[in-house]
Amino acid sequence: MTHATLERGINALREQIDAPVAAFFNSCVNCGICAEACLFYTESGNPVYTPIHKLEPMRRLWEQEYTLVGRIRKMLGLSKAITDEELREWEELVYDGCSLCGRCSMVCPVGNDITYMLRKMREGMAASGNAPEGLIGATTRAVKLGSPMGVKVVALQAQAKHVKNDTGLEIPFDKEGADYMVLLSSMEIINYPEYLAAIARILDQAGKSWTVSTEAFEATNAGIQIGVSDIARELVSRVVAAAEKLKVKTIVSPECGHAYTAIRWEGPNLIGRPFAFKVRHIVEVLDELRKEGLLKTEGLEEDHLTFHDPCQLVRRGGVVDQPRNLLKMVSQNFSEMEDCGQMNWCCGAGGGVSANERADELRSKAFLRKKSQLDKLNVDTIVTACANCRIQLEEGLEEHEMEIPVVGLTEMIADHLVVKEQSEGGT
Amino acid sequence: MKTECGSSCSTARFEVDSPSTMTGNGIALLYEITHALERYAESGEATAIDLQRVPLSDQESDWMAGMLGKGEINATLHSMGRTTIEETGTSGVWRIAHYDESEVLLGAFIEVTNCPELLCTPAEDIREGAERLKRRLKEISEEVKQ
Amino acid sequence: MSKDDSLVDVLQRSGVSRRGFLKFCALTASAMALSPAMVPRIAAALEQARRPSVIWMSFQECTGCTESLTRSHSATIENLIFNAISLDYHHTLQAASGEAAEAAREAAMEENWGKYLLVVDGSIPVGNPGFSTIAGISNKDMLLETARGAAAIVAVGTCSAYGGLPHAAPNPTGAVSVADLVTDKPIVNVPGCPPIPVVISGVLTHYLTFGEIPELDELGRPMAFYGQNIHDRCYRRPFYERGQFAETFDDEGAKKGWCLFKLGCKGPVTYNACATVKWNQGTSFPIESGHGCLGCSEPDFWDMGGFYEALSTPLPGFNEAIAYGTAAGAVAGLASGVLASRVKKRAKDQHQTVSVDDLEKGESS
Amino acid sequence: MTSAEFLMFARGPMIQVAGFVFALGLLVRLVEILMLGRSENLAEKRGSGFQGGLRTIISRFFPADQNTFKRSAVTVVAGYVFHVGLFFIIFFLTPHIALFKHLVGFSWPALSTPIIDFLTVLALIAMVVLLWRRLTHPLLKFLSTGEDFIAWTVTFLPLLTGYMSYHHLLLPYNWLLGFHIASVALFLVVFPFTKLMHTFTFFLARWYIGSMAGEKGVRQ
Repeated sequence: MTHATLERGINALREQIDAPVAAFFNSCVNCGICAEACLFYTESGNPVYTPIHKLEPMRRLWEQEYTLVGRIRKMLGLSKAITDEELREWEELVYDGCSLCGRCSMVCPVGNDITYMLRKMREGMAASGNAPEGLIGATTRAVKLGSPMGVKVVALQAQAKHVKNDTGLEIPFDKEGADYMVLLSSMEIINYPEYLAAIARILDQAGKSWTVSTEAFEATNAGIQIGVSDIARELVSRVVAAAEKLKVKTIVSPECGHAYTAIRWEGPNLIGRPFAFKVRHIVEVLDELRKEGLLKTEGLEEDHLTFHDPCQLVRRGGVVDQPRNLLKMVSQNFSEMEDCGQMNWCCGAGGGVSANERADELRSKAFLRKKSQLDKLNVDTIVTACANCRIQLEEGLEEHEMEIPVVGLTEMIADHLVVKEQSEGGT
Repeated sequence: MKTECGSSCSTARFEVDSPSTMTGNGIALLYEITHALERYAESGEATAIDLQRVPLSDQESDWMAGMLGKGEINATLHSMGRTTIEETGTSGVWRIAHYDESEVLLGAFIEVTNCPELLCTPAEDIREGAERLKRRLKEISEEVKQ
Repeated sequence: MSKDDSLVDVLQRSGVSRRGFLKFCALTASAMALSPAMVPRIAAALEQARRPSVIWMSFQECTGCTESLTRSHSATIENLIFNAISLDYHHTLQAASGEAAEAAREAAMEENWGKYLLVVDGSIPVGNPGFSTIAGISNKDMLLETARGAAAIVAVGTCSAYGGLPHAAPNPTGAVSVADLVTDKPIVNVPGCPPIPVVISGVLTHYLTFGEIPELDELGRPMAFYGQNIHDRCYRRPFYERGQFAETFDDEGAKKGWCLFKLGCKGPVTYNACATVKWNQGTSFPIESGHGCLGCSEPDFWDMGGFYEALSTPLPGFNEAIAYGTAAGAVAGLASGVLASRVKKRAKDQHQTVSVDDLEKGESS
Repeated sequence: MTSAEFLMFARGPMIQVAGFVFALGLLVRLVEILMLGRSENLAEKRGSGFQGGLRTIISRFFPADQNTFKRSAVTVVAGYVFHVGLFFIIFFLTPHIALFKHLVGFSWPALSTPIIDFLTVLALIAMVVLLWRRLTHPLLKFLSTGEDFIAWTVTFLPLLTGYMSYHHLLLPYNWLLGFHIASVALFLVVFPFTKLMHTFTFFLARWYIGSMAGEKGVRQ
């Protein structure tokens, strides 16, 4: 049996460094603007959370091994080698103090994609044994049990039964040739079972065929969060295998930000070939249905609403207008948050932070940013499209005794569906 | 006033509108003259400015002459060539131009004073004048006696 | 005319009145580039001034400096000044020749030992003494010998001041300046190729008037004449400020009298009085007649890059340096890149698949 | 050494060596980056990476986000003034254009000198403000390394000596021009070995981030 070592970590970093990383490190002038976009810095005031600083060991490795000047400097003893102690010190910055939200990458004047580099940095951290216990646990469960929260297929089947009882709709498991293969996140199965019912009702109304694979229903990918491509590949491969087996046209990523990034953008690159099917976020699917006129709603929300943009959707995924198009169908009193859309502030729990108990205190401090945004708005309900954001919002609001319900966008749409007349049933 | 020699000038003339041929020294000079006038009025301190130390374009010299105007006094000194001493229209500002025997301009000055020293008679000359006159009168009286 | 005559005596004998003397003083001040406020001091000094003996020697030169001086424009004033000095020896101007000339030099030196003013034009070859000799004496020997008894030395022209054209690379004769050989005497450099005549006479007048050399800059030039650069006093300066430049010698800009910087004018690094004193009886100076300043009063002006290359361009060789650097950089970069690719490839080859069981750190070793 | 000798040395051997080192270092670093390569993106694209790359090269000249801008206003404003000033000073002062013409064979119109002079004053002030920020602001104090101060110094010196040359401050023009060229030589030599390299690599950085975002359909 093997285990994590410094050498494996450094080797992983060597593999990760590419032309963009070199261009980024070459370009940084320590202006500090990335820090001003990072909620871990703005809320803590501690300069160690400056995004580019979180990459310092990797920057040195790049310089020492991939540049002429760095090699000379190293030979002259002017730059010190990376040590285990240093990486251990950086662990807190790289995992607890970064939600991979991507705000820093949006504001960097020279155009450094710091988030892209931090994702790579985690490869070295994990391989050298410097990943947080909480994330290692979640990753282990994801690989061994099929879900980071340990949710097994029986639990899902139990939820399906509830849906059947509540709505009369059957959850189609393992149906070959379906239009959509719906993925779920454990959080939705455990905390928000309404989501599954909402999907069932919407797709039923739209007349689309869909399915859930009993072999691969989990959408989240702990391998990406902890930063181990080998594990991430294994988890993606399960989904790809199921989709290919069932010959579905489109995989639908659930209301989860990083799950979308994992399957939509990293998936094909992890397995080394393009997908034969499409991957869409549920919000994208809903908006496509709306465009096709297959999404019929009635009635408008009375509540004053706002929408919390999940980072991975807006900044790392390009899904900005879709949720707004959908909200327009069902709301009459909608306000945007300050910095909404591409520059929206992270809830503070993404990128594996929520799975890392050690980060709880920092995470709750980071939430103060969201709180101050919400304080300015005075809304009745918050809508979002990511279960992870939703949990963090609920926990944070409870901690500050703010009684604002948080609702998933899909559920809200489902609540306003035009009820099908009996005669039309069964296409 | 022209500080350049008259007909022998072969300075390249440029087909340009006047503002662009201004070096900016003309206006600076006028300010300097104004300050010198004020100083003279206050403390009686005279000022002389050597125009050869200040580069001016021809157009600028003409422009300055126009700004200062023409005055009432115009004197010529004949010693080692001609020297013209004239008060400009701006009282207290004098223009002095020295020429040699072949009418070549040797130097040009602006003096700010109530009367340039060159116009005043040197004290020794006055004494000598008195001596000479006395001597002449003595000669005449001796002639009369004879 | 006795050697003990003062200048005032000379003037009075010429029938100059007191007003004439005042005029003379004003013009002398102007010639020395001194303020008109100095006139009373000049008058007082001139009343005391005695005729100094002057020895003028020419070495590696073209006689342009003497030409310049003898064409000095004012018949009256300069004549008066030169009447007031005793030019006892001048290679070019003296009537005597051969042994008589050398005898005159030796006599003047002996008679005025320690008091005479030595004027030198031309550079001195130190490579081979035979490159330039006078009466069988090498320039260097003659200079050193004559300098020993001089009160002060005036180096007229860029050759004697800085080596000038003979000194230009590769300097075949090993030409040097007066100051390179004589270090124990006050030396006034009056550079220019040639120097402005009234500057030469102005410096002589200064010595004659005050009996000492004027205030000098770091290059040994009188501050009064070389204190400001051509560019700062140039009447075309406003065009420079506005960014209006002649691009060629016959374009619209040239016709309109725009700045000649781009055509290689060295005005910004040239210190001389041309722009104010001017040449040819105060008619004009090179820039006024449409040609950029060559910088002739500066050391090594021959080697300061092309006369028609803008001052801000580097000397020849810069473009080549960039080209070689680029080529060398491409090669070195490729080599470094290959090295980096090897490191990366080795890392990939050594990759051990990370499983969930590998996430805990092993025993620290 | 007289001022003229110094000026000749600066215009000659000194700037030649500096130009050689600069070109060599620049090429090494650019080739090093490009040769590292990057893997092809296999995910289904939502937009054009090419367009995204080009767009980001332009769009990052402007602040992406008003609120981040406000939080780092001093850095951003002083940074703009300094960079814009430096750009116009380097590329639109007549003597500099003459230099580029010597190098590349063609030229372009210049800005009038008083404008450049004004920009120089602004740039100098902005640089002093940036230095002061670096020395006093807790975040920047934490981030700054010796290299930041070296880069600041070698950038500040040519600006200062250039300004002094133009105004003939303190020393004769020859010395000042010589120092100006010498300071540029120092800048050129230091350039490829420090973060001054961002002058060139920011194009690459923006291109990479922009093309990756473009393929995902993220607007930048």
